[in-house]
Amino acid sequence: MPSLGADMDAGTIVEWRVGPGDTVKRGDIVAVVATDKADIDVEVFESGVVEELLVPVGIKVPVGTPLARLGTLARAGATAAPVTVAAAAAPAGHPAAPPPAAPVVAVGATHSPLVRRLADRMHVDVTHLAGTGPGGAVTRTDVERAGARHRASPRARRLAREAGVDLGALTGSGPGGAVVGADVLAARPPSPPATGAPDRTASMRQAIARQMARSAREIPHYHLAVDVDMSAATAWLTAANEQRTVAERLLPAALLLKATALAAAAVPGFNGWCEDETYRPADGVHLATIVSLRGGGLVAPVIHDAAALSVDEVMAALRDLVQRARSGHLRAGDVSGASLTVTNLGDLGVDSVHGVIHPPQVALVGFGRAADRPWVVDGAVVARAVVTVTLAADHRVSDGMQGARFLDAVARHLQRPEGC
Amino acid sequence: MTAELTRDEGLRLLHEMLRIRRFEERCVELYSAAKIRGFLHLYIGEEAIAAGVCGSLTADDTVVATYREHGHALARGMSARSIMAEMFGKVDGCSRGRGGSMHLFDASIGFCGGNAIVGGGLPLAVGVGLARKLQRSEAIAVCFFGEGAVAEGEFHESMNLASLWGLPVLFCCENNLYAMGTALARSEADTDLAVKAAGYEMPAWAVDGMDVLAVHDAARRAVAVVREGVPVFLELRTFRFRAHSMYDPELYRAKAEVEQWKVRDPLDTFPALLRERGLLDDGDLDRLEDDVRAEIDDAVAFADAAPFEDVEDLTRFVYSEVAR
Amino acid sequence: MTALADAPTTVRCTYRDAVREAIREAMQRDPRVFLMGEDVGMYGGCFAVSRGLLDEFGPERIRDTPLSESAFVGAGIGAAVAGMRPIVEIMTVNFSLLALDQIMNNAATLLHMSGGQFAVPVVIRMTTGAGRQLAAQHSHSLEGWYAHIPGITVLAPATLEDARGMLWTALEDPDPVLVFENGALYNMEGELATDAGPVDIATARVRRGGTDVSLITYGGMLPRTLEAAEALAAEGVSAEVVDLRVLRPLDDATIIGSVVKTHRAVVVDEGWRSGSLSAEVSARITEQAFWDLDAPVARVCSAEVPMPYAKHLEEAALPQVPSILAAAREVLGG
Amino acid sequence: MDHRAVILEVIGRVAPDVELAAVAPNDDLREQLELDSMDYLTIVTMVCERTGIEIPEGDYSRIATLDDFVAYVDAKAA
Repeated sequence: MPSLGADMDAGTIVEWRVGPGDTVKRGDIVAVVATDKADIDVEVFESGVVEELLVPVGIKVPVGTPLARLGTLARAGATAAPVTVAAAAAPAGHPAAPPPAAPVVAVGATHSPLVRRLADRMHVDVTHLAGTGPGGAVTRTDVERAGARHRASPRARRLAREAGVDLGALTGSGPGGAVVGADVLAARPPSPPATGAPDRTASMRQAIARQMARSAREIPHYHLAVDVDMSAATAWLTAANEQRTVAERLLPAALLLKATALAAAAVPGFNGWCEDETYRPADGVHLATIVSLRGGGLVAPVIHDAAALSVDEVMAALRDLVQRARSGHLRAGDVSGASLTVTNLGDLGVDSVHGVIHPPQVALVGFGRAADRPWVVDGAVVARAVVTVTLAADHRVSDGMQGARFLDAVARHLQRPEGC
Repeated sequence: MTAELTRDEGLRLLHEMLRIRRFEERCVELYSAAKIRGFLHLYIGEEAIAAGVCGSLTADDTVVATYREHGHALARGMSARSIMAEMFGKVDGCSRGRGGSMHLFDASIGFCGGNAIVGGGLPLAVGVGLARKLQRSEAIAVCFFGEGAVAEGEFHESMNLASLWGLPVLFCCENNLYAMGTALARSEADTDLAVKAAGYEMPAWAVDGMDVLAVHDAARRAVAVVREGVPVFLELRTFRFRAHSMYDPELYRAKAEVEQWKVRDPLDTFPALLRERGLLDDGDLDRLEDDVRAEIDDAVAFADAAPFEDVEDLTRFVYSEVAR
Repeated sequence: MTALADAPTTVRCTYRDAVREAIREAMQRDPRVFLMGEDVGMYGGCFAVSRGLLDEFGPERIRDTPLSESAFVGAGIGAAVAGMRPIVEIMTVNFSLLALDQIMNNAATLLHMSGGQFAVPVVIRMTTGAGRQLAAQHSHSLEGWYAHIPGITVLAPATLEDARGMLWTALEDPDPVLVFENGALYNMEGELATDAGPVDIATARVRRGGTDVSLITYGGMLPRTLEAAEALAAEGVSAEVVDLRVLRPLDDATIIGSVVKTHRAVVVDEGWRSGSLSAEVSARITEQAFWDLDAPVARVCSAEVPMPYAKHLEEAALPQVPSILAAAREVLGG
Repeated sequence: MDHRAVILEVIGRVAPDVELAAVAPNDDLREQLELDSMDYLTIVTMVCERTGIEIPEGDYSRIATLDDFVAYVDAKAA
């Protein structure tokens, strides 16, 4: 069924000009089709012998439906492509869904004159107000509640919500007695609680979900892990903190980040971006570290050029980013440009993390909990604080061999913390 | 009155007309297969005009056409690829897939597009002529339009302005006797269009639009006059063998009348004339047909393979991309 | 005679003088620029804007046209496509309706339709507005229509500086620019800097600072809106006056910046209320500053009637200072 | 200086979502308030700044609960 016009998506054959056995050549008129506008001749673009008419007269079919089967002239009887190549995808005509039934609102049967007068004064439309009185009648309080809700400015509503002030309790100084911003500010308790938009985490959750789905879809992950004896690192940290004030105190996370940065700078293939199948190594190690927010949700602020920073500088950067993340003062620059991501769930008592890479990055390093585990030293089993370091990497960019060399570099740096 | 004709010139005109004819025929198939959508207006039957007129222009001239402009675009030098890709809505189309069949544009060859408002292009062409005059340039503006446009105010305003200011504009009226469904006699008090130009003191000639040599000869003479700053009106009498557009049951004209004009199909009469003068051997026509088929097959393949424009670019080119 | 040392830095002139000076300067600076329109040459311009230009620049560049708006506006567009920088004058917005097809379907559309190949660097000037008892067909205010069309820039110079400075910037713009000069402003007199030059055509301007209510307007309505602001000041209300200057693209930042500060907005627009430019401004305020509003956005527009001839009826139809004051008081909750 | 009030105020700043009145005095603070190592370090740092005392890492176990923390600070600041 040919498309015969801009707004045609189906047609009905009113007359076949040819039948099985007839020979047709290019340009012949083989049928007449009725469209909404008029009957139009249908020409054929192939030559051959008509073998079978697939659509009878009078049946409406969508554009692109094969109408007849044509045999080639030479071998009659052989099946050939249907007359008109049904190239057009059948237009996606979606059946009109029946409109959802409008919810039935029980409308107040009777309104006393008093209620009606009050409603007029408060600009309340009683006709479709759900009454709470006997038999659904609209009562005074129904009107007042509707009226009160009716007159407060959007700004007043926002300030009231933020300041935890009950709008109903205020008398308005705005137009028509509406409560306005000034009224709320005047009625606000002295110290308003921190503003936290509750729906922020929902939209954040969605954004993370989308990214993770894309990552799983596009990036062929491979996972490696290594256990690292942290006793040297822990000893080094304790000694280091003794010479530092509490404000400069180092957390293990700073050391883990620095070790990862040094490894990423040394072993190629884990620090950069992969877009349209081409890998672009980053010029410096811009380490994103996953920070959970107290109201729920995650952000990944970035420590730029981490490999070039001292452990103290990494700690200072980490402390600043986490504090600003949790107080909602991160800027766009803080969360962009990451070339490698580290997730450190040690705090929550998890042994190992098998993460999902954040596209378009090409690797993710995870640190589990540092906990005492049996560990063989000089043939004897002793207790040692051990951490499991995992690597999730993009097989389009690196392979297991390089992955192993990367984890080995991290382990070596953790075992010689003074070198970090 | 057939001028001296060389073999090369003859073959060039024949090749041009054949190219347009086969291109338009392929469009019919592609439209039926819904590869080409929207409105499609075919030039079959009028090829001699585009071939004849465009053949007498220089590179600096500007052409302003209408929505039935595949023939003019091809004759002016636009590639079959860029036109086909345009009708497939692809970004490699001459207008990045934004214009479609009715709005073909190519700044590099001064092809200032199809215009889907009847008569809408005439003031533009007058403006180009005005600019060339002010720039002391030899280049001219040529505008093509159907006899339907003669009923539009813009036609009369433009003809008057061009004549009043002596602008280098060539008005080519392709009189194919039917403005969509209305025969000329039912829309114009005086159906002799050339006479209308006299009202604006503008030289005008009626030409047999089915005779490519007559068109070519008339165009050459007219262009010479226009380059002197005297606008000319050419009434080119022709006939379109197919419907106004793809959705027109042609109830307004008798099939017999169409057949009567088909007898004078330039793609039959011109090859016969060339053979008569010994300028066309048997092999020539087949070779031209093969070349043309190859060019069109390539154009279709190119259009099929070409990508669509990225939706992110939707709002580009509403304003020029310059630092503001 | 002022001493040479402090040579006068400003000159007393009218809005009309400023527009003429802008055209003269453009024609001197760029040979591609020429002026075309009805009676712009011999007659010196229907509103005497182009008086004297024919003698200075000659008939080739100051071109009187026949009364063929579609043809000469279309020709201006064609000439722009072919490399010129025409200034096309349509006597009034009322006659521009005859050229609306060329402006909409060619000027505003060619660039996009041609995939970025054909830009149209044309400037089209026309007068607009009512107030001189010219009755319905000669008193339209249709800037809002044109501000609806993507592909063109729409300006409404309301001060001497803008009348003097917008034209050159518009001529340098590679895309079509429409300039609406309200007829009531031509005789407005004031001091203009002698070295006044090109101004931007992208931003609105706060003409009078204030904190309690934002009065947003453009073109011919600016003087009376400023007058209303003065009257409000006397009542202890600090009114801010925002002059849109550019009707497309609208300068959201300045509009919203003002409303977020004052929490109340009144839009003054000489167009008819339904589907007017004030409707668009109000919609944007509701979309972008909803949570900062202490009252619904008020609009003061022309009565929805064909402009009557009789003086008292015309004045009743047009936005006036009292109606602006009433709207301001309403949003202030007074 | 009321050290209990100082500590609670600091906790309120670092974990604004916490119901200060409902903090159990003798349950482990880190667990009860889901404080990770960075939050805990910030609390320790701010208490030190507010009260002028030093809390070495080694003493973390002696300030595990609110009561212990208050007693520790009272002793150190005395």
